Amino acid sequence: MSASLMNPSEAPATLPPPRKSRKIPGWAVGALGVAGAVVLLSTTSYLTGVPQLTSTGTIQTAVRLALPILLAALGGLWAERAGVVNIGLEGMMIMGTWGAAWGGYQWGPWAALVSAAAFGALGGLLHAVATVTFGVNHIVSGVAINLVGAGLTKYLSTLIFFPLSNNPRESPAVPKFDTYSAAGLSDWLGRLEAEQRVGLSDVAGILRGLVTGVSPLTMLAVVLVVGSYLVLWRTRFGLRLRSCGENPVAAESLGVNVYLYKYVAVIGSGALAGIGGAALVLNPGQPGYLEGQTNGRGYIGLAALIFGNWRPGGLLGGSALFGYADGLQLRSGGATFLALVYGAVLLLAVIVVWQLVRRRWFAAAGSVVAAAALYAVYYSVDEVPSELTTYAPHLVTLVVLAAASQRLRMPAADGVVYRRG
Amino acid sequence: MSTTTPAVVLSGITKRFPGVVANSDVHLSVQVGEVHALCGENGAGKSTLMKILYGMQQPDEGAIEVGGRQVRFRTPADAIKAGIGMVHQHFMLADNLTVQENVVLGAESLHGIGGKARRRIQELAKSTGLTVDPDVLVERLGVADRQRVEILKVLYRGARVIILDEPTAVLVPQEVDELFATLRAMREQGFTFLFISHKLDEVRSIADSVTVIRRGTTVGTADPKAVSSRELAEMMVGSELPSPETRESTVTDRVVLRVEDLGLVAEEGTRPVLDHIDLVVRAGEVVGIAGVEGNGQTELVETIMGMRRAHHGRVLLGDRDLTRAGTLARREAGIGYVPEDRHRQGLLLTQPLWANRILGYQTRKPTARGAWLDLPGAKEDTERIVAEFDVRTPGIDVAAAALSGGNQQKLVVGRELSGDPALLIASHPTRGVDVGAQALIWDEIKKARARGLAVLLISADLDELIGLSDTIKVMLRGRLVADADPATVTPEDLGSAMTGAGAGGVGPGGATAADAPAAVEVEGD
Amino acid sequence: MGILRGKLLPPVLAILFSALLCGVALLVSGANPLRAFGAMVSQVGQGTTAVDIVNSTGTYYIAALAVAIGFQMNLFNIGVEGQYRVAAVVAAVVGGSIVLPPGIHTLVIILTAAVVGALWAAIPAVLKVTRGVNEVISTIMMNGLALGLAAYLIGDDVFGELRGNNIRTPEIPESGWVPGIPLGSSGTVFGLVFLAAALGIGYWVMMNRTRFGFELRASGESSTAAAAGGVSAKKMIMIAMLLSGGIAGLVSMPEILGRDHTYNLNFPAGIGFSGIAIALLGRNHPGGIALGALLWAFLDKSGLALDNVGVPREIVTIMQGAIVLSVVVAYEVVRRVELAAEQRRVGRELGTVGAA
Amino acid sequence: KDTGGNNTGSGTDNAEGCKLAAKPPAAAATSSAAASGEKVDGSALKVGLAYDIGGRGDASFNDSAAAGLDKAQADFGIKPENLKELTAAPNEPEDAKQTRLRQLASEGYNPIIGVGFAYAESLGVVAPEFPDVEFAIVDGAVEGAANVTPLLFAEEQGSFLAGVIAAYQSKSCHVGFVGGVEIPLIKKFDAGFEQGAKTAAPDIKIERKYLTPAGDFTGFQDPAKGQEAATGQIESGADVLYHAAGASGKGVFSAAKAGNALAIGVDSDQYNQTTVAESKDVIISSMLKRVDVAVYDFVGAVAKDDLASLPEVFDLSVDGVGYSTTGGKIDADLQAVLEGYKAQIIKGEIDVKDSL
Ligand SMILES: Nc1ncnc2c1ncn2[C@@H]1O[C@H](COP(=O)(O)OP(=O)(O)OP(=O)(O)O)[C@@H](O)[C@H]1O
Ligand SMILES: Nc1ncnc2c1ncn2[C@@H]1O[C@H](COP(=O)(O)OP(=O)(O)OP(=O)(O)O)[C@@H](O)[C@H]1O
Ligand SMILES: [Mg+2]
Ligand SMILES: [Mg+2]
Repeated sequence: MSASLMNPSEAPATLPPPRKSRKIPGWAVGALGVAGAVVLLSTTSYLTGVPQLTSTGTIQTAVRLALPILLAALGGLWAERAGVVNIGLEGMMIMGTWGAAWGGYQWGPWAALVSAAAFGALGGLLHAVATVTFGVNHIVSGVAINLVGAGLTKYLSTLIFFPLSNNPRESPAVPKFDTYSAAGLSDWLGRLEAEQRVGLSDVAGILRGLVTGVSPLTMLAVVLVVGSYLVLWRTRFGLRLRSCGENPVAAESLGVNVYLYKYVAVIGSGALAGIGGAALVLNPGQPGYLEGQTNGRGYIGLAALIFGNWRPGGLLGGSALFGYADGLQLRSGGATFLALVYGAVLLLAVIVVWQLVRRRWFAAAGSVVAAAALYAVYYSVDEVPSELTTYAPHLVTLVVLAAASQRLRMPAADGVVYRRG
Repeated sequence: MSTTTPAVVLSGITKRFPGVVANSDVHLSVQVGEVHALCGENGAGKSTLMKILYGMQQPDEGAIEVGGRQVRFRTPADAIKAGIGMVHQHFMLADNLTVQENVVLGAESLHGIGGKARRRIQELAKSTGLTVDPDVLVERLGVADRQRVEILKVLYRGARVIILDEPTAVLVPQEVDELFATLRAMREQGFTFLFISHKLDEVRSIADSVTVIRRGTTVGTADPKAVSSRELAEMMVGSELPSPETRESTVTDRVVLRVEDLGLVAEEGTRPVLDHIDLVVRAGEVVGIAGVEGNGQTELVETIMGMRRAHHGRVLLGDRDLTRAGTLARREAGIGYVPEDRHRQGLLLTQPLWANRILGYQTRKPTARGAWLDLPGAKEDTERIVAEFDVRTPGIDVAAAALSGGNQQKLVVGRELSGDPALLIASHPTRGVDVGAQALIWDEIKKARARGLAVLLISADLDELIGLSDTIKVMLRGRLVADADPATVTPEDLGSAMTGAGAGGVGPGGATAADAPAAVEVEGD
Repeated sequence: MGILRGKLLPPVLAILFSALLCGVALLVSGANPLRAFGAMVSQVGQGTTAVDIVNSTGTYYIAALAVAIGFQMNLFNIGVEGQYRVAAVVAAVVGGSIVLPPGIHTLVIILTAAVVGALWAAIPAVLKVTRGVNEVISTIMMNGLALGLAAYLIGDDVFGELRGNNIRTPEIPESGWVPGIPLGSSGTVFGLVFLAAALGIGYWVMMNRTRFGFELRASGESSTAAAAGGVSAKKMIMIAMLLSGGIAGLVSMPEILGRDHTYNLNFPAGIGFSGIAIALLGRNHPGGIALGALLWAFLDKSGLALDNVGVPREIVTIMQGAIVLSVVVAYEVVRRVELAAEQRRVGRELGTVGAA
Repeated sequence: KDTGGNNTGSGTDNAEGCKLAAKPPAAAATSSAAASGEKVDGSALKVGLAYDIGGRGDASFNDSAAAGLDKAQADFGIKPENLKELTAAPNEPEDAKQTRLRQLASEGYNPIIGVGFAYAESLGVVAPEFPDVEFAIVDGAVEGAANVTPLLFAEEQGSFLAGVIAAYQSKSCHVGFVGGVEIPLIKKFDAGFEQGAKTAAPDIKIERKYLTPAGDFTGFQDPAKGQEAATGQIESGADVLYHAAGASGKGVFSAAKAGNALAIGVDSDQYNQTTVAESKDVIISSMLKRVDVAVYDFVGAVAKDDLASLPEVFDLSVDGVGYSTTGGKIDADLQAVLEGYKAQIIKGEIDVKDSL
């Protein structure tokens, strides 16, 4: 056979040169997202004449409602970054609510936090024993822990709270934290908000919502989010922990004690979920522990985690979205909620432009159809039926996941049972 | 040499697994500053021995000496402390972490995880020639780069004794040469290597001494310069080395598989993974595809099998157009498929052998009747395969996981040759299979070919490819770029074509341009 | 005997362990565990408890089968909860607004329930197949939406009608009812308990004797191997989810057609979650699930007797959770022991390896 | 640090109260119902109570029933060992309720009271099985069962008065209603409240929010949501809130306290409840639903064997519903107004609708 080899010019140069790890840093993406959301909301608020979308009160509500979800999601982050799926967050959260009431009733709110964390951690320990030591399927163990958590707290309340509160399903009232406001700033923002100036007042309302009536718990949650980021991504401990979620065999071969890190992560996860429970109990409107008060928030936390692509900033966004959607529907009902539909139309319009620029004709057409459908809803209805608004956060989650799921990347060994040797 | 203290001495190592003695009374002595090769069949116990030395497994008996001092390693961390590092047979990297993170993992106490660590990595890279960008995610690296990261990992921990378990299995010859250059340079700097490979030529070219392991125990140590590959092989197996070669041609002119202008686009981007592939396989012909892993061979096979949807182009079996058919329909039309990863794609590991016989044949006789399974039929036919293909198993009711890799592979090949397929697509049919099973599989493929079977063979083992194929095509970046004649081509020629080395330094790590190798012909002008 | 040890030992151990655990809990709280367990056992003979247990076993059984079909291919249908609720409302509405000859009427209602359940499950299935949305999350969300939809449908300006302080769908005429087996003062066994049994048999046949069952199991064990064997994972996900949803749709049929004849505000919740636990208990095996459902129903119903002896009934929930957890741990331990034994056996029978 | 209530944005004092409709004519001195001179002897009775979810101690209507039972026990001389109380679990299936009732009946309890409309269906089944036992059901009625006495309340009438109170106390002429779950029972509260407020102040603005739709009973159990809904109403300008939201109402109180608004409790005199003690100063009144009176009267009537003496509906005329004045926020003027409206309702001059 002849001995010619290919002509250099013919070499198909289809492989792109290895790209740099990330073009835009994560924090910039987050900042852009937040800015985009603010612009979208204030535009919607202006066009629909519904100031509640960005009012201080709405934001405060969103923060309060997001808090337990955020903490649960953070708990999920720790476990799943170490490779353990934690669907038992709900159960750990329930244990946290009980612990918070028990500790808080006796020794005050700080003790409530500690005791909630301890009770949550107990649930985490159980999950760790089952999944790490015994290699039980993570979902199975999580389901069981949800059962055990609910049963245990009911049982303990009957024994311990009943004599105090006369009600087996409720604790006596638990003392709460005082709240704090950045007084001068808050007032100034309040004046700005009251002026009803386009954009400016919206931003002022949102900011004011974030600096007014802040509970130490909120601050703690912020610290925990930032702290989780720093610990998981900036320390050797975090590197080792994440390596257990990415490739435990490799980690073990490099001398990382995978079992130990998984244990620490899952127990920490439970503690965070427990604090999420405490956030419910220590909520100003809540007398104390109340059976069933978590009401699926642990699952929602899990959704926020996935929504946030297993990153602290992302899950913060996910919880905020949940808190916001829920807060809006609770505070202002269907009419205001309809404004959000309008906002969705605006968002879709932006997406269509983007898709046209990127020459994705089919996707653009799909978005146009969706936008038209939503606009038709907006146009023809005065108020979204309450049956729908109540579960709007669920719907929003579904829609967002449907749109974004393919971009999500979970830790490579998440949910995989790891056995040493 | 003999007066200095050896770097590592293993004496009387015995390791038992449930049902298997992986190592029994192994003795091994490695001198400082040498490349010491370890050879043996599949399952001879090489990896196990190295894992013991690296502290990943505990020996049941025996002693380890490092630098003249008796040691006991309970974890890899202990071994690392003693200056031992290991590059595993299968890469041990976390894809979603950066190179730097992978390197410093577990050794953070040396230089932290920040700038200092990064400077140290760059320093090491410079001194050894193992250059990689510390900030890139490992998932973006090719195999050769991953290998560099693995070695960097070991060096970063200050290892002086480095275990390399089959480091060349996934590399093309040019990359092997590069690796060897690095090893030689490092040997000059006083590093000691324990080197495992099935490729005896390589062993002879790099090693200073070689120890052969057979059935878990050391057979002896030899000077690689003084023995031939054949002699080494006979030490390993105690018999003649089988050869894949098939000389007499059985090629007919009846086209069985015709692939026309096949294209596939990667899911996210627009980069074509398969680019205008045209291919013909005739009855009685074995067409081999050579290529560095990741250049589209897997995708080609999976597209022909209907597991991926082609973007454009056609796939015809005989004169039947299968472009729109699903995998099952293609199988029913007469395609047998030996997948590249038997554990992931070939077998249901926890199911009994007879259930594995049904897989892929769930609509056909003798394993099914209509919508119903024919369990007696399936069992009977499984017995047949076990007998014909010499599958070593206590019965057909044991789970597939209980068989050794070679026996699992024989079962898969036996299944895929059942029911008279017109075409067999075999991806790495003998990967990780020991010599005996390898010979049997080659034999069966040859027999079927003689009966008129068309075979599309993908293999990383260039000797196998050259030996079995009637035609070889070289695949590079999703395209078939060259043809080669197995009668004349050498593995080195193929290797150049596979890396595109002839095209001027586009190979990973900037392989230098080689002269146009003989017997490799550019496809399409 | 080996099978017996592998399959039966773990649950028995788990139940004993959980009983022990709860016994200790009871002791700590100052109650007499023997008296508590005694009360539970003797409750079975009281009133209609025995029949209630049977009825409830049927309901749980259907729910667990629905979950198990998903489990067979590692699909976690947490959404049984929502599927049976939506199916129940729609089936009750349809059943209450049409008149058909007996038998046919019943059949139409049951089919409606199955179809609606399947459709409700189709949403997460489509999302998973086309958009890669994790079904655990999407089905949890769908459960919330199911509550909303059901609430909307029974609104008194939609399909519901007011009955005192309750709202319910129009009552299903007698032609749609499924007669039960009256056992006098011990109650009436729902006719559709036999539907549950039939579903179980069908499930067994499907899983073990049909091509579809094989493909389902293959996908569950290894989606990659199944794909190479010509089983389309996406298709299997769709079918398994639809089937699971369809069966889930039947969960409340025994009660609605056998007793309530309407969907009202007292509709029970949580059966889907129990179904998950029971499917786990029964290891997705129809026989195992039956035993699990029976155990669950027994704990549920006889737990009511605990009030009589002054023990908090919640101990039963703890026990259920503990059983699930310890049963999976027990299975895992036994599995490991058996795998090692199997490998030893293979090694011995071959007698080849390592004996150098 | 924040102290006390903070400023709550828009909509406070733009108007100092509503333009009120003409006050109703002053009522004649109310006649205290039923001179309870005769001594009733209930020492032979064995009374069984089946609570709804929450049970004794729920600080709501179960507790109210418990209070009635306690009073009956003391007044009629019922022996403590002849009392038995059982409680429903959340989401339990229908047969659990039946078992509970049957358990009581077969142990010889007579009368037996089912607390909550959820018992209607099960009483329909169980009552005919025990024709000699006297049953009663709070908030419900069972057709065709002669031995089930319905204990129904005119919640809308009491809520009407709550609406009047709200109208008179509102400075912004803007009030709010927070309902727990959007079920017919709660809608009665809503309807009465709106009618009362509108009657007293035709221009009044009314906010309305239900926490969850029918069928999702978590709305009675989520103070966090109650609080947020109430806060939203306060920020829209409402300054007197009325709730019918069970445990979620606690959140309403705390929101009212934080937002310098006032609140009206429900069912029992919530001013005195310990769990809301922190915010009791904002509770100006509570709409009383005298389940205790109904239970007490029913037990008394059984003891006297005079069921006919019970009213068909416990309404304002028999003080079956009413309002509390604990805390001193209802001054004499307002009381006169309320008594005036009450008299008009009793006389039938005002017809309070039970739905919007
Ligand atoms: N963890 C384990 N449990 C049980 N058996 C094992 C285990 N690891 C290895 N073995 C057995 O020990 C024997 C030696 O395996 P080992 O991996 O050391 O072989 P090897 O020489 O490295 O083979 P190869 O060339 O395929 O890499 C094999 O028969 C294998 O079945
Ligand atoms: N971690 C393990 N636990 C239990 N058994 C194992 C383990 N690893 C290997 N084995 C057993 O070792 C035998 C073969 O394993 P091994 O991986 O060495 O095969 P192989 O021939 O090298 O095939 P492959 O190259 O595909 O890995 C099987 O019997 C398998 O069950
Ligand atoms: Mg090896
Ligand atoms: Mg191997």
